[in-house]
Amino acid sequence: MPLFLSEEQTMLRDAARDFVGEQAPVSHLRSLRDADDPTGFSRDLWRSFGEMGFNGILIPEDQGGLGLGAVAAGVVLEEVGRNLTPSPFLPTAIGAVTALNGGAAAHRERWFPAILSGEAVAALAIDEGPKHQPERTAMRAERSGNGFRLTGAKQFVAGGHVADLLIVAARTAGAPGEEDGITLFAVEKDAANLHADPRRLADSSLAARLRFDGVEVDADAVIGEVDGGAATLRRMLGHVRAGASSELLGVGGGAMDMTVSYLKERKQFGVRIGAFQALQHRAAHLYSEMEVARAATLKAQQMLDAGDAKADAAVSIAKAMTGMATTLAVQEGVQMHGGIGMTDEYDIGFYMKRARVLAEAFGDVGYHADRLAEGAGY
Amino acid sequence: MPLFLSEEQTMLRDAARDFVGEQAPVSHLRSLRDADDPTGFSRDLWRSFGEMGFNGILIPEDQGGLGLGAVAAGVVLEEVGRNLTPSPFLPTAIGAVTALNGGAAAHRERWFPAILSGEAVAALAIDEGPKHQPERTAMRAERSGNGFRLTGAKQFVAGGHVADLLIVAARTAGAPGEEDGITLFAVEKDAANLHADPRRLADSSLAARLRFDGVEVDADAVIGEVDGGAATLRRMLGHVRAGASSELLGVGGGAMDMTVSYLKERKQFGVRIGAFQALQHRAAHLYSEMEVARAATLKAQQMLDAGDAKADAAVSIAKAMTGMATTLAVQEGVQMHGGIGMTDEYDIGFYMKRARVLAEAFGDVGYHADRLAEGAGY
Amino acid sequence: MTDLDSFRSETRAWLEANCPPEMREPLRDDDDVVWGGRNATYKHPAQKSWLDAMASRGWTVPDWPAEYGGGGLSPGETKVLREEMARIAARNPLNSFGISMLGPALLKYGTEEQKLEHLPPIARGEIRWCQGYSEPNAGSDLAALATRADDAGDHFVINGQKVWTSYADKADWIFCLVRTDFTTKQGGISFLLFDMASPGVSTKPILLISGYSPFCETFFDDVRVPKKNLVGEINKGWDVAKYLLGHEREMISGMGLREGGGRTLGQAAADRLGTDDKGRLDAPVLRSEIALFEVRAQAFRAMSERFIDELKHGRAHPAQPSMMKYYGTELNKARHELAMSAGGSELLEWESEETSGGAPARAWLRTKANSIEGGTSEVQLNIVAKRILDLPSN
Amino acid sequence: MTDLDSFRSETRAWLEANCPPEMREPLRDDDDVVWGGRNATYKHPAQKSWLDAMASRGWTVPDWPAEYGGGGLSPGETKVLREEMARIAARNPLNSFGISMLGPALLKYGTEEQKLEHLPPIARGEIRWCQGYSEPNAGSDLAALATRADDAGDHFVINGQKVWTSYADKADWIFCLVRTDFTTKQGGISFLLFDMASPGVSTKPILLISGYSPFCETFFDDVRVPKKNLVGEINKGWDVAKYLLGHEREMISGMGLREGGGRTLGQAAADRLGTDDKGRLDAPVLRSEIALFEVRAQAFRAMSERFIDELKHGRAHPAQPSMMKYYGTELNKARHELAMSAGGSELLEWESEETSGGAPARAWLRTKANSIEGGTSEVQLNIVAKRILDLPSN
Repeated sequence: MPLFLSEEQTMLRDAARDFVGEQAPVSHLRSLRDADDPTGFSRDLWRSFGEMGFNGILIPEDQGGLGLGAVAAGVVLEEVGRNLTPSPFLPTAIGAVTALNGGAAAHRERWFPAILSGEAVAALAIDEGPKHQPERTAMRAERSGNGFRLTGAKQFVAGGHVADLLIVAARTAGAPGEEDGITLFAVEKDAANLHADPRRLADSSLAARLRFDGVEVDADAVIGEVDGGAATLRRMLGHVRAGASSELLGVGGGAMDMTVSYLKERKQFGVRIGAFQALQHRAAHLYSEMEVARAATLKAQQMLDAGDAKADAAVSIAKAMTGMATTLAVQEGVQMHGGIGMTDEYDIGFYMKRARVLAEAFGDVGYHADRLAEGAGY
Repeated sequence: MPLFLSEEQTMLRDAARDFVGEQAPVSHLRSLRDADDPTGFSRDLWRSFGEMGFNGILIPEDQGGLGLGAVAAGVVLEEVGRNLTPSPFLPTAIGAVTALNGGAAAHRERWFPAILSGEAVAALAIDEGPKHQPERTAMRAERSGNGFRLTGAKQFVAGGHVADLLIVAARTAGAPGEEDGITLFAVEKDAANLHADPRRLADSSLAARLRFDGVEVDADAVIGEVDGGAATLRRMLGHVRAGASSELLGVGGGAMDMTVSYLKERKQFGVRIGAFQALQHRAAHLYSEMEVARAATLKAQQMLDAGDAKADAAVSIAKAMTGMATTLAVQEGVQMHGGIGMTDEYDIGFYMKRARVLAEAFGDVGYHADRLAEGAGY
Repeated sequence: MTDLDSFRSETRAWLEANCPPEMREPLRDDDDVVWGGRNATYKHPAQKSWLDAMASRGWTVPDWPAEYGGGGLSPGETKVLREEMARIAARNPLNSFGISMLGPALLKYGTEEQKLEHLPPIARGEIRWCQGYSEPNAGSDLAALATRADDAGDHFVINGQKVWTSYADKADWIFCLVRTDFTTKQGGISFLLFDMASPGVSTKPILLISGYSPFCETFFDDVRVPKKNLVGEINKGWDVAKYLLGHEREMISGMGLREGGGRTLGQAAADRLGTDDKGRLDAPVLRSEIALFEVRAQAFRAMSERFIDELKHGRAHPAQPSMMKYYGTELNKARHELAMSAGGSELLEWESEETSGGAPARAWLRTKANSIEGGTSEVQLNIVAKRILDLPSN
Repeated sequence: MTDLDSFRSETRAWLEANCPPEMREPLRDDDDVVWGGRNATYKHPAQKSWLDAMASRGWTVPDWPAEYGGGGLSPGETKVLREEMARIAARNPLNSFGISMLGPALLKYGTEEQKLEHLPPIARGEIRWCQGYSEPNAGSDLAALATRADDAGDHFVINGQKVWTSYADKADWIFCLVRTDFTTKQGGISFLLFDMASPGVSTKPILLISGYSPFCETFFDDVRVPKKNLVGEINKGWDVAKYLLGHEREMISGMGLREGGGRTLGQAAADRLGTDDKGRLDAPVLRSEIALFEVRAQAFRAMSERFIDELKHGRAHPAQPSMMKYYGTELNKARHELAMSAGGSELLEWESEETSGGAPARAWLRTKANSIEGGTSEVQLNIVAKRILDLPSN
């Protein structure tokens, strides 16, 4: 398979670009922000995502979805990133769907229709500290009656305060740092003893700190095998990280495009600043980094779709590379815009904020670089 | 004390600049290299260093030296660096002298006159692996008769094949990694069972691999205390690393000056290439890095001279910073010279080679950065 | 005992007696900074008493002459005072563009009357100043400024607009570049002082990406300014401006040195993220990035010391402030990027109590302006290339 | 079974049978590379038999038409062949500027006669080519070239000097830019082929900082070249040159991918320096630098795959080779810097047996030319800025 979008994928990209660009450009984020919106996204827009069929990209055709793969999901997420669109797409249509695809049919029957229609929203309760370290999951899930009792805390759970479904990683055995003993749970909204404390983040999104004070769930809340959730978690994180890479690409690409346009317009000392060679070289370098990041992301997604055993490493490469490239894009973006780039009125600052949140989410550059080194035996 | 050279230090700098620039400019290194000189430096030049008084900079006045300090030594070494002068100055007049200043009078009486006159040459046998890690010294010195018996290997010993005196770190107790148990020895040339294998390095200097196959030394070969050599070793390394920083500054400064001159002369597309803004910005950035490195080095040397307890950390900052700045200087130097910079005929390549050897010597950027982090508790 | 030694022991005793304990705590947020002025606010009474105590000795501006409200100290004494203040971690009693920017320019270019009128109130923190340089469409290109001052006999009439006027909405007076001759570029600019309460002056805060509004747009509509408020010669304001920009750069270049609450970045990261069994920060790549950053930051600390020493002894290259401003601000941006990485998702919070309302994230975003305000990094590099390295223009 | 599948299994069987085991070993040094030519040297007989076997099927140039010595394979088949060769780590049978540079240009611009004369010997490794582009005083500025070709009826007479001619002292023929019209700049250049054995051609190797001499100065003193050796139109040689430079950049950009002996940099460093009890390279800052480098290097590997796929399908931006050349060469320089750091003092040895005569240090220095030859990094960035980003000239 050549390493560029197929015709079908290109059509999907065009559809997503038109749809997201028209329905939810940066001004959409700005108006939600200005209204201090307590949800963090527009439910109407989420239903429209459903109508467009986007929500079913990873849902098998026999369950009403499109049965497409990580590349297709990435195509949509890149447009979401380019427009800084607040959306539960990543945790719901990528995260929860991938997790549930690895579990019992009952979960899928329960959730897929509502996800497809854009009624339901999911959130991923993975992180327990300020940095992403899923292998160190410590939250306890103890046998209790016919099910389990969950105790512990999660944080940085995007949309966790409004999610209908939480995908929760907890430990039924083993110690933090061990792969075995992790179990994934599907926890429903309004479970007793579950406290969600939403926090507004720098990019105006809302992520919850969750406290599980002995949350009781039935045995059938388990996704996949008890103690054996690590594989499903890994697959889910593979898709989520690849998706976040695509969204980062969109953020970085959007910032770069804005900046290059500005370089062509803005005049200083009588000439367009894009004619200054120092800025030209920096812009060309940035372009190179973004192109390389784009290739790494598409490669990882093709490998995920092909079930390649090395896809996991490729995803780490993609997430780290897009983190570096997009961080450069927003930094150069603000600097090259000069004073106007520092103003809230101008959009480039929104790109900088979103880039940092996404670069942090599901493992930052350092986390993935370290992970690659460990995997490569050094 | 203000953080710039005193009048006396400036006079010394001018004297060193004139002397080294006239007696041993880069062409001096080139002719030694072309002659495949087996010593690695000119003994005549070394005697001239003695006549100039440079060799006694760190030797107390009552022992015939100038009784100056690390700043003064750095002033000379910077000129040595700028001219890429092959010289045993660093291991002998800085390393051995500092070590012997911390030991018995007999050693000083034995060696200082010959060092002052430029007759004797010393070498520092510290490294045991490809990277500098003195705290992991493993070489054994076992009690034997009235003295010790040294067994093990050293490498990267500049001038070790011709040195009259070797300063050797060996372990009389403890295990590699421990501070206690290291003892410093003054080992004389032609000791039995000592094998020196000189290796030509990339910069045309010669460094020996030494094998100690049970080298017997008297008890009075010990410098300072048995098992307690770590403090003297640390002081010696402080001065040697600061000196290497100054030499690096000279190398980087020389490369930068050559390059800036070239930017002013060379024309391309009808204009002098120094007018291209992208090159201007890179040159200005390089200048900034070199200035910062210069300040860090002088600061470390002033602190050494003041006996400041934090001098050790300051030296690591200086060595790491000069390593980064000078590496940038030679890389930019070769790149900005274009094709001609790649030719052996042109001098800039010699700067690149010397910079790498010096940046590696006595701990590279990563070693010192790591050391600072450890010292700062993170 | 030398004179300096006795000065040191007296100073130490005085500071011990007069610096309130609250003023020895690290700054925690912007409210802890004292700016003075007609409408000064003090979060804590110790701020006021500390300012007054220092001002009574002229020590808010220790090296200014006593007749202008300064301490009249020698360079050596000034250094001792700073060292003794640092020893007890005493806060700066007064933050002021009047001290850091206007003062040096007035000392050099002002008339005796101007000095006597303006410097003592600056020293006492009674008048807060702002700077009117930048204009829309004249970012790094100050010479393109269009605010006009028309000659009306004994006064000028000012019309035009400034942007990026720091704290214009809180300032009492402004020092301002205006065009007095439209026939030349740099030659036609003059340097004027006037009261922000003058009729025709209005300000509008600019909301920044950090959520703060330290800058304003400032509008002048037929503002009358007496001619005695002209600093330096008419049409020669560019000289004053350049001189002053150099001082601004010196001040801004100090930013590379800042450390939050006395802890280094690495220690703060270790506190938050923990260390492994070797005592190393438990995030290996981040640790290494911080360590390499700290090499530069601490080397730059030495550079700053050297620069100040060279300045004091008149040995600094006149364009060296550009290097300092470039390096210091880039370093400060890098510091905040790393601090945010070390804070992880927790420091992304924008409004929470734990983050004091998103202070770290807002500070991170605020630093992005460091390399823009007071002359962009690109402008500083141009200056270094041309004035220090003497690289050609073509 | 599709056609490609059956092609794959046939190819696999043929390679298995015909690729000698020695040709499946990683390249160890420059002598392991086969360049062919009239004076070809083979370090090992397997090099020759592998070349001949591949050439007999046209597989030294699998996608060239069979009538010119190629394999006549489709893009899909070519990819399969490369994959199958990679599977058994088969070496490239022939390294050749004729294949990587001249061939594509002749296929596009050559006459039928020229193709038939020159392409088959290239494919068989019988004629080794060199490139005459750069001249003293015309570094990145190719249009400034001064070597002249004067019209002398049925032939040209060449006078002038080239520099940086790769392996001119070992090459049989040269493809060369000459000036045929001195009244214009780029328009007056023609693209000529001639035999290096022609009277009047002389070469002088240039000693490099690595101690090697892969380049020469090349002198032409009244060299007679038949007019049939003109490629493309007279005075339109610049078009051919640009087309060919694009292919050269593609080739050079592959350098970012190289890995010594199949081990990654990090694994090689761990072999040399050891690992700690967590299995981490026992040099924390170096480890982190390598890890960050590997992210870029492996991402660039994907970029190269994408670029080749886009090229094959005619989707690549025409200036994309400049980006690839820039990124790939900078990456390769960084790789060797890190490899030298990981080698410590041992890899600084310049002549020792353990280092095969300083091979790593010499290779490190050699890479410094990567970002100069074939158009400097600065030139590539100019091209990307103008042709891809469409940034203005003023």
